[in-house]
Amino acid sequence: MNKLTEERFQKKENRFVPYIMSCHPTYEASIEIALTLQEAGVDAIEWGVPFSDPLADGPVIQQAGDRARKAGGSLRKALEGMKEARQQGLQAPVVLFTYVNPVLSVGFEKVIEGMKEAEIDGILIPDLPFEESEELRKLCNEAGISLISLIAPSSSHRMEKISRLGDGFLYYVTSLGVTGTRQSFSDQISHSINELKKTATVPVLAGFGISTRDQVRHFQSIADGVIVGSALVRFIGEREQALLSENESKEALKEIKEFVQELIS
Amino acid sequence: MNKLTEERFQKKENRFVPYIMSCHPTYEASIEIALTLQEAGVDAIEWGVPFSDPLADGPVIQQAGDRARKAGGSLRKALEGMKEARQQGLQAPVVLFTYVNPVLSVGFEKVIEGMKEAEIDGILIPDLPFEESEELRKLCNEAGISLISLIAPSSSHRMEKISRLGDGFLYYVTSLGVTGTRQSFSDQISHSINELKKTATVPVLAGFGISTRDQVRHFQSIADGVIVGSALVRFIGEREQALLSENESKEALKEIKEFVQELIS
Amino acid sequence: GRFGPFGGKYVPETLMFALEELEKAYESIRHDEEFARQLHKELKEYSGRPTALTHAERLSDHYGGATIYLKREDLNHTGAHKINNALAQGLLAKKMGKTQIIAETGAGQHGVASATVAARFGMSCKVFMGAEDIRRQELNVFRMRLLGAEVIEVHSGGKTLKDATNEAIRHWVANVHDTFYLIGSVVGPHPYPMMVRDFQSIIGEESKKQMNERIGKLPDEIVACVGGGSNAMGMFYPFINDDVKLTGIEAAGKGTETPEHAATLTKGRKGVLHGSLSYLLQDEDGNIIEPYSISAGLDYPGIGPEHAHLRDIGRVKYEAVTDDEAMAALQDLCQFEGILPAIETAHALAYVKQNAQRMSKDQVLLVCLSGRGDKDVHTIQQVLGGDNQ
Amino acid sequence: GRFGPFGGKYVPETLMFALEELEKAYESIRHDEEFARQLHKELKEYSGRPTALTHAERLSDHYGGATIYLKREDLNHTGAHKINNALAQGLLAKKMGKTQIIAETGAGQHGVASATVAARFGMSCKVFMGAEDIRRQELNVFRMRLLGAEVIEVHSGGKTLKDATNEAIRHWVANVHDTFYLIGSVVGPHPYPMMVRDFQSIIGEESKKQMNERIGKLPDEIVACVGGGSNAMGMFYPFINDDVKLTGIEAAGKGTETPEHAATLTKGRKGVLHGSLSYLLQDEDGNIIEPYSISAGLDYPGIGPEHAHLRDIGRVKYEAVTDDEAMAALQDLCQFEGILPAIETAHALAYVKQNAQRMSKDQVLLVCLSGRGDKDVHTIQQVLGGDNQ
Repeated sequence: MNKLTEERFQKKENRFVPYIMSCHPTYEASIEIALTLQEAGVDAIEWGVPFSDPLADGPVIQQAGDRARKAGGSLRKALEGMKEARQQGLQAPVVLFTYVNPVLSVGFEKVIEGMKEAEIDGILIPDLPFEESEELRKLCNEAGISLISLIAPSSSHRMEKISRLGDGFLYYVTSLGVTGTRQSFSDQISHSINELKKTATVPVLAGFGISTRDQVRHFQSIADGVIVGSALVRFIGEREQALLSENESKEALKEIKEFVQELIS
Repeated sequence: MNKLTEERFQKKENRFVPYIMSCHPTYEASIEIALTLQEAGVDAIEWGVPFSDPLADGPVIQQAGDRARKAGGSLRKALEGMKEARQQGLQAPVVLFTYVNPVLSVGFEKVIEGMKEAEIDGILIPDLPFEESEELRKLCNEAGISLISLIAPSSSHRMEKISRLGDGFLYYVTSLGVTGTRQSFSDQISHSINELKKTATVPVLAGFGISTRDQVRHFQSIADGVIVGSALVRFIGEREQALLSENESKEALKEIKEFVQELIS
Repeated sequence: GRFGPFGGKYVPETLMFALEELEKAYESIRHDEEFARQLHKELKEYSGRPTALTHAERLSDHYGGATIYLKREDLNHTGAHKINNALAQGLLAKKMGKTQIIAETGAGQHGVASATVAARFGMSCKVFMGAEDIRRQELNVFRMRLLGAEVIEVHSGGKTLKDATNEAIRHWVANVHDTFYLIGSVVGPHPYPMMVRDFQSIIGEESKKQMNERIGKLPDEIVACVGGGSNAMGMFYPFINDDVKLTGIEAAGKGTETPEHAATLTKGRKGVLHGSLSYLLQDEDGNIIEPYSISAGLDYPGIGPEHAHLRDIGRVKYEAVTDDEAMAALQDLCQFEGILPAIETAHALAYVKQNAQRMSKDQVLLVCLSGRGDKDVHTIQQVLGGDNQ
Repeated sequence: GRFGPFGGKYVPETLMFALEELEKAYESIRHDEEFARQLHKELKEYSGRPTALTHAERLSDHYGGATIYLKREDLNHTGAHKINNALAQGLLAKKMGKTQIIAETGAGQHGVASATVAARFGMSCKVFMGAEDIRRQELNVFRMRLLGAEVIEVHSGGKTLKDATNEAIRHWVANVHDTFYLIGSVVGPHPYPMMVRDFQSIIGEESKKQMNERIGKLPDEIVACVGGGSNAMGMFYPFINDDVKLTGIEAAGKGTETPEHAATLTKGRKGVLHGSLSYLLQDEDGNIIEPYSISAGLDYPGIGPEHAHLRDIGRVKYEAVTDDEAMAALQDLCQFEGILPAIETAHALAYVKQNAQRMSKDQVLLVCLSGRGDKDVHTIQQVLGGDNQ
């Protein structure tokens, strides 16, 4: 049932996983964007939950979150939206990206239940390091949901511990900074990803600050795939008016599809 | 030569001594006012020196001082003005009223010299209590000038020491406050003046805050005379424009004369 | 790293390294005599400790009950208890070889303390401050710049303290190798709440010693205001095992029955903000609610995790007082003792005003006078202007 | 009542009684152990004395010469040395049975100290302040009112400190029986200059003790700013008979070659103002000239008579520094030590900036850090605004 752990995802090469935010710019539009990404040929989708204080994210995602919350966005709405996206034909593996406080506020059990209903395959909580995740990990295991772990260049001796718990995939943070598009990546990162891949039992995806086709290719050559967040969220944000317009939304979705295909190509 | 110590002043009854300020409102006008006071029949004149910080005086005299300084008033000018007043026929005894700093600034000897030239009979320095006055007292004695002492209701045990040094007259301060017109005087003051008169060898004049004909009569009945300052200075100040006008100055001087005569009557 | 269920290290993996490094560094100096000696020297010879313990005789008489004592943290260099912690963390940063200090600030007090310490120890300093707070606290911004700090304007969210904290954390993530994040209260991920508590415990330790010297016994009750809660935690901690009633006072703003307050323990739910689990003001979706208090220093949507624990186990009692109650108590202290307290502190004094008369003259009520009110004169003037002119 | 030819009691006869009463009262408590005990208690438990002695290591390195120490009067309650004297006179007033305190103030610091003491001791308080100063120091006026004092607006003369002093004296004359005039500096008629010096001598006494404890010797030179001169007098007096160079710094404003300065000893002549003979800024007719300095606390046309004497006998050297020099030194202390000094104090620091390098590292230069600069932030901002934003 968990599409992340199925062979199709686990054995794929050059995985490409985009991040979009639920209810950004509206509930309906975000569902349509998810379906568009599937058409564009992505390997999985990170489905973001808007939150008031996204301290691991940069300004692009924070602003998107503010917009999404104005549109009624929340963890509950994100679960509901994905349920609807599944009904409309979304087949790709989906990872719920949320900060821990909304999860605590709703309650671990209820969130797991909601994820199961929405056929969400994994969950990634950037401010829940593995030391704090025991309880949730247990519940996820029982529910067959992957709790995605992050690894950073600074993780050093923690790397082994974390990679051992890897489930679905490992999210390698390609910068010390928060999410957002960046110009250069350190050589050390290549080395560090190679080291990680030696011990990892699941694919290692690189993310944080990847925004161009060249960067995508570069990291696909080093890691087992890439995650693109801010660059896509910004592209969507710039098309907010069009996405909300009956006449222009089709064209906007088409642009999004082309943007992603260009990154993958 | 010292008209204060002559029999005429020492034996007079119900003495009336007005205070006016040199150069208030102008050098010339203040000389004319002095001559007018003589015509009105005053027994002596206090001739004030404008000073920037007259801390024993109230707002009326401070403002007159500011005005007089703008008109060029100073200790030197006061001496010069009195010399001229004498030349124009002023015969009344004159007491120079000045704060100590202008005197120090010019120098004791030079001030004494200037007073002699202007035939000034006495000097009163409100911020030079007898403890600080030894040097000046010696110079005054040598020059035949009376150094007028002040006595206050609070002087108590100091009264005897001060009255022993009395020269010309003793200035009894009829209020604890600074100069200015006041509504009521304490009964204690009558008692205190009577006590002082028993030991005094010179007349005791009452001053500070006396402004009406009734107050003048009251204190003339208790003391050996009165001094009127602020009330007269205010009256002059109110006629500044007229005093400076060629057409109206005569009338203004006449009003001043009548004001004083009314107080004396 | 836990106080009962509270506390923890809820931060991105990118920061875990820095927190482990900090924890190790803190453990290495925690019982180090040389560090203690250096810190004590700075506290004494630079900040002027020990701070005075003042018997508020006229205020006691006026309130007509308990004998009131004031622990005078307002007499510290820069005017509040904040410097105790800033000096200690600054010294630790220097020992760890960090060259840059970052800090977040709301009203500017912790920013000034951080800038002060950076200047004193020769480190560079960046202070993150919400654009809205920068506007309101113009003079404190100027003070920080005068001290050589760079003040970084934060435009995200409500543009106040919470957002400045997010931004400081983000900057830390990106610059973790040379940067020390100097947190100003007993909040944030482990080891901060424990470390800041320890660094502020000098308040309670000195009070205990001074009380014994002056009256030969401990106070019956101790009161302190609580925003993040560092002055209260530093005051309470050394008395935790003693038979002393401990009371923390939150800001009820315009009333806990209104939406405009900062009474986290009174009205909050459990949640995670800025790296630790505690009580939070949040909506039903888990988004943080902007708090309100007339006091910029109390207007924080969270509270130190150890306070949450002490409340839940019943060791410390927490109450909330309104803006108006605080301002009335502030005026009393001015007029009866000649001490202008910070509006934060005035919240503790409002509790005293309400409760001193329930105690007898032989009972002692100790108040942590956390800071001076000079910084608040403008606010006080706006509120009281009409009455006092 | 004389210091060489200087000092005396140049006041109207109406005040002589009050001065004699005060002199008698002062003599009676001068060596009274109970008074000393009460005063010491207030200084320690209320104002936070002893104040710290801070080694300014980074500033010393930066200036590259003398080892600089700072006596931290800024850490006193209300932020300057003024409270030492206000507490002592307040206690004396209470002992004399006076129910009302009056004081004059320029920038408002002595007014705040007087209002503070009146509140602490339960006396009523009137503060005389020039209308022009009230306008410039609005927040200090509000502070005084908050402390329960009545601020009386003076409209005579230049409407500044000198005129406020005249008015306070006039009020005293009229209300001498129940009123205690709390003079804020070593000026005025005897016994004030002596009494204020004695009450401020705790600065020098503590410094002497602290220097001996810390470095086992006295400093080579001591520097203090001089307006009326109370912080300098209190600092210098206990060292008068020691082999220590003493330097007082006046305000040269825009330069002693311009008319805009307050350099009384450098440019003044002997004269009498506010009851004593000293040096004065005056015109050729003996009228007092309004002085100018960027520092409201130094802009007084006179100086304490004992300073005049110490200058004339060569025991203390006096120099003058300009507004600009003071402001540059103020910024140095902020950025190298994290201490924002009062602009008054910055004048002493400007001398240090200019002269420290003439001394060697084993020579000690002690500066009286007379007050904190929080009160001056607005002025500093106006002057430096462009550079620091």
